[in-house]
This record gives sequence, C-alpha cells and structure tokens, in this order.
Amino acid sequence: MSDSDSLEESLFAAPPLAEQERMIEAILFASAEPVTVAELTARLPHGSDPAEALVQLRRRYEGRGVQVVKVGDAWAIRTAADLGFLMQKETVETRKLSRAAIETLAIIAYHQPCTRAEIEEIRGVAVSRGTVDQLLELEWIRFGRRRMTPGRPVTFVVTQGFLDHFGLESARDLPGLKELRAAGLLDNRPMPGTDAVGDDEGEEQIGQSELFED
Amino acid sequence: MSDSDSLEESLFAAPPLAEQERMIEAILFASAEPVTVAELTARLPHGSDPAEALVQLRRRYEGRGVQVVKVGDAWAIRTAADLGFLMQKETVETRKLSRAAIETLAIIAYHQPCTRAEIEEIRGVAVSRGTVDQLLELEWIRFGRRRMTPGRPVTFVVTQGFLDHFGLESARDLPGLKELRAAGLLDNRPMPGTDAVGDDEGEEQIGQSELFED
Amino acid sequence: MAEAEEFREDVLPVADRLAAEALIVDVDGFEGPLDLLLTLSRTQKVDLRRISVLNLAEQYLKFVNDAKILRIELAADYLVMAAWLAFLKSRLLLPPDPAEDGPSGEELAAHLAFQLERLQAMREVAARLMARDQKGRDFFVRGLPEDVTRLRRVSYSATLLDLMQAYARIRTRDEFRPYALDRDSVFTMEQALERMRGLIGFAGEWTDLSAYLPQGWGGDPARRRSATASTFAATLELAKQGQIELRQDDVFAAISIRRKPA
Repeated sequence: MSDSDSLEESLFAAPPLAEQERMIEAILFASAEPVTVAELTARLPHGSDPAEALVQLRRRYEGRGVQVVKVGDAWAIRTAADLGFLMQKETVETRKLSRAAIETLAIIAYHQPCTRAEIEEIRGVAVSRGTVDQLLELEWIRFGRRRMTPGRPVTFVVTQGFLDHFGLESARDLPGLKELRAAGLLDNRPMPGTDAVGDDEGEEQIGQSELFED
Repeated sequence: MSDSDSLEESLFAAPPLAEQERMIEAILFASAEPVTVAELTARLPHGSDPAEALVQLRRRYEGRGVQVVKVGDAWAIRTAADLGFLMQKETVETRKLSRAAIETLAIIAYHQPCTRAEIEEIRGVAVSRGTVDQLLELEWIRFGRRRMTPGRPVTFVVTQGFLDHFGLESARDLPGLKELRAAGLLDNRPMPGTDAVGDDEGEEQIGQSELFED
Repeated sequence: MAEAEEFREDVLPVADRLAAEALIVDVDGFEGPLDLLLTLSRTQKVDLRRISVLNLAEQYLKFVNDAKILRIELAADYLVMAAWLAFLKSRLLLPPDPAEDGPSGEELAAHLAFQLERLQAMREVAARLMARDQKGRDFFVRGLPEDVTRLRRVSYSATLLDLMQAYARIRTRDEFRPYALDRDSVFTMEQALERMRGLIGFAGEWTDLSAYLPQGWGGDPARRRSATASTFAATLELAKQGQIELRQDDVFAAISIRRKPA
C-alpha cells in the first residue's frame, strides 16, 4: 500500500468497529424489511465492514430476548423463538366502527342517560338491535336506570372503558356545539332551504346500511 | 418459612429476573408503540416485576444503537438520536406545523390544563380554526377536565403521543420548565383591575401540581 | 424621562428607521397586536424586564398612525390595542387622580411587560421543543413490529374526532329541522312490518311493491323515500321469515312481492 493510499484512508477513516455495530443495530431495528450486507455497506460510512460488525452484533444478542437472524441473504432482528408465546396479544385486528354505531354512541355520550326512542328521535332513523349490541359488547355503553315514564324504558350511559378509549376524564368534558363549531367541525352545515334533498338521501342511506349491517 | 411454603412458592415462582428482562426486551422490540408497565405485568408470567427488570434492561442498552426509553408511564425502544443521519430511508415526512400551531402546542404543554381563552390571552390573538384540530389529529393534545369557572370551558392537555414524539419521559422534563416557573412566567396573572375568579386560581394550582406529579 | 425618550426616537439611526418602515409593509406578517408589540420592543435593544412601556406605547401608536396615512386597513384588534395603549399612555403621563379607582398606570404597564415577556418566553421554549430530537426524524421506532398470529381479536376503533364529527353531523342536520317534522316524514321499519303483516294475507299475486306504500306517503319525495325504504326492508324481513317471495326482473326494475304459496 502506497503512502498516498494510507493518507486517503485516514482522511475517510471508518468509525471503530463498535460504532459500526451500533449503526447496524439501529438500522436493523428501524427497517421494515431485512437488510442485505450490500445495503448496509451503502448506508454505513465509507470504509466500514458490516460483515465483521454483524458477526459481533449477532454474538452480542445470543441468548437475549431478540436475535439477529439471517433471512435469505439479508439480516433482521427477530423475537427469540422461545418467547413467541409473549406475542399472542400483539395481534389485534382493528375495524372502523360503522357510521350508525358511532352516531348512536355520540348521542348516548352527549345525552346520557338516553333511551332508544330518544336516540331514534335525534338520529331520525330506527336504531337496529345489532348496533346497540355491538356497543354493549365493546363495553362502551351499559344499561342505566330505567326511565320513570310509561313503559319504563331502559336507558343507556357510557362506561369508564369509553372514557379511557377516547381519552376523556368525564363525558361532561366533551366539547359542546359551540366549541365544535369553533374547532371547525361544524363546517359543512346545510343552509336552510338548500340541498334538503341531498341531506335526506344521506339519511336514507344511513338507515339502509344500518338495516343490513348485521 | 416452612418447607411447604417454599414448595408452593416454587410452583408459582416468577421466572428469574434475567429471564424477565429477556421477555420485556422481546415485547418492547416487537411493539412500535410504548408499552405500559401495567401491560407488561399482564403479559409476563405471574409474580414478575417489570419495574425492576426494566431498570436493568435500560442500563444494558446504554450507549448502544437502540435505547430503552421511558414515555410517561410506558416504555419503548427507540434508535439512538445521534444515528438519525443513517435513517433517511425511514424518515417520515411530517406535515409542517404553522407557527401558530407550534406556539399553541407549547402553551398547552407548559400551561396544561389550558383553556382556549388562556391560549388566546397568552398569544394575544384568536386561535384559528383548525389549529387545535390539527394538534388533536396528531394526537399530541387531548381534552382534559373542564375548568370549574363560569362557562365550564374545556381544557387541553398533552398526550403520551406528544411525550413519545419529543422523546420526553414526562411533562416535567419539558425544556426550560423550571426556569419559566422560577421567573413566574407560568403564573396565571390576571390583568390588574379585572377580578380574578377564585375558582380559577385553585384550578391553576391543580394544573401546575399535576404537571409535577408522577 | 418621557421627553428624553421621545428625543431619542428622533435621532434613531437610519437603519432603525428603515426597519420601522419595513414593519409597515409587513403588517400581514404579524400574529396580532401582542406580536407586533414584541417586535417593536426589540428596537429598544434592552432586556424585556427593563423595557420602557411608555416608549413602546408611543411606537405602537405611531405604527397605527403611519398605517392610517398609508391607508393600510388594520384589523379591529390592532385598533383596540391602540385605544388601550393611548389610555395607558395618559395614565402614565398624568399625575394619579386620588379620586379615581382602578389600577395605576404602572400596574397596567407592568402587566403589559409581563405579557410580552411571557409571549417571548413561550416562543423560546416552543423553539427549544421543536429543536429536540423528534420521532420519525431523529430517532425511530421498530420498523417491523412483529405479530405472531395465534390469537385474533377484533377491536373496533373510533377516535374522539370521529365521535365529535358524528355528533356535529347529527346536530347540524337537526338545527334547521325541528324534531316534530322529522318524525312526520319517517316511516319506521317497525311500522312498515306491522302494516305488511296485515296486508300479505291478500297478496296472492305478484304485486308491485309501491302498491304497498301507506296512504299519504306517496306524494312528498322525502316521505315517499322513507316509506319505500322501510317497506322494502320489511319485505326482506318477511321473506327471511318465509312468509313472502320477492322478485325483481332486472337491475333497478320494479320489485314485486307475493305471499309464499302454501
């Protein structure tokens, strides 16, 4: 190796191996896919030796809760095989609540305690049993006291689980109409006399989707 | 302790601390979101002590490419900030926040719980529609308890997501918080000649102590 | 004291005067009167705690005056602040009237200085906050969160924003239409079902569904839609129970029903 070569090398000195190991650790952790040695070489500072650093990193994770593993010709960090049972809880399938359900929930939250007839009056369409059942099952609403009116209808109230999910301290902390408007949430209000038909159609669709939801 | 006692204990013995540490390591690695101590306790074998194991785990990752960090009452693994330059591939383009949104966020963080009127009083200008909305959407702020003053205005507080995003262990670790408090700049000082509402002062104190509780 | 400051203003260096003029052009860039005051206060080049509020009030009033001369429309809150500062200035200059109640000029000035200092402080900490290492920019989360699929649990998600938007949607709908009217043009599925149960006994032949709409619900489009929807839903329910048969010859064609032959 000539003098000029070694001079150049010192100018672009690669980081110490321990530092390369840190870098690879961070890259493998943050990458959504396994990373090849070629990719590591491209991302690490010039002159680094990912293959060598990988050997060390892999050794460092031996016996730990996660392992540095080779997937095809690429590398990734994975849970140690014997701890797979801990990951069972990680699989939760989330689905968006239907429009009928979220509207029903909103009415109960704002008007609790609230009977089914009152919900229907406010929404202007019938509330299907499935919608209420779903909210009960989610433990976001529960039965409140019966109303002392003819028929003694049951009422619904929201639960602590509801407050936890929506990050509220109490249902009274929900913003009122004025505040909703200030926050820009009441923007698209139809003006009196305009597009009453469009509005109606929307409502009918809600009704239908609700009827066919279950 | 009798023999039968120790026998019973060994039947339900929690795994050794080192093993608990491995399990926590696996769980934290597997999750993109911070995991609360309560959740860890629920997922680890009965009798485990995540708090103790977390201390050890955190120490183990000191100076490494990834770090064990505390976010409110939860824990997460994040890449070391000094390695950010390696991660262009992972960088997410975040919507640029307006100056108004940044200031509003800071005011809420340092004055929480904080009403819209207080934000406007501090900035000397109305909070525009959508500013609060944007911060809610980012899940950096949420609704707190209503203020027990006339009109019962809603308050805003910062979230765990906020702490996570800015790498803060708690709202107490906000930069410059102590200095601001010492300088009296977080006091709710009413305009001379206007009647301070007694209730409000009480609330304010709750607010500030809340900032300093665990 | 005040005179000395006025004098000083007269001998402002050219650069400062240019800066003051630039402010005028830039009036849209300010976020309210307090922001403008904070910017003006910088020309005093002293610690905010030692600022001359009187001098500042005069700078502000001059700014508003210049804007008037240049026919720049100022928002109302700028003018409110100007009126208040003019009042403050008079309080600071005139000897206190012992007969008058209320805070002294000094107290008001001190409060204004406090507000400026607080705004300045919030700006500084906001900048420090944004300069922190941020998630997704300086530090990163696990790129490949693991899910070992063994247990599957369906969780329904809804955010607070969804909830509030839903409520806003409903309430906006209601605002211009009293409930009583709504009730009048809604024919519920229960009503339709009850009605259909009484009628299907006579439905031996294929009959167009529209023939089953209740009286008085065929005219108004809103009422007709509601009655059609609920009557159709009721027939589906009856078909499910095996009491009737439904037929539709083509997409979007009329729907006919008849009693299920025994």
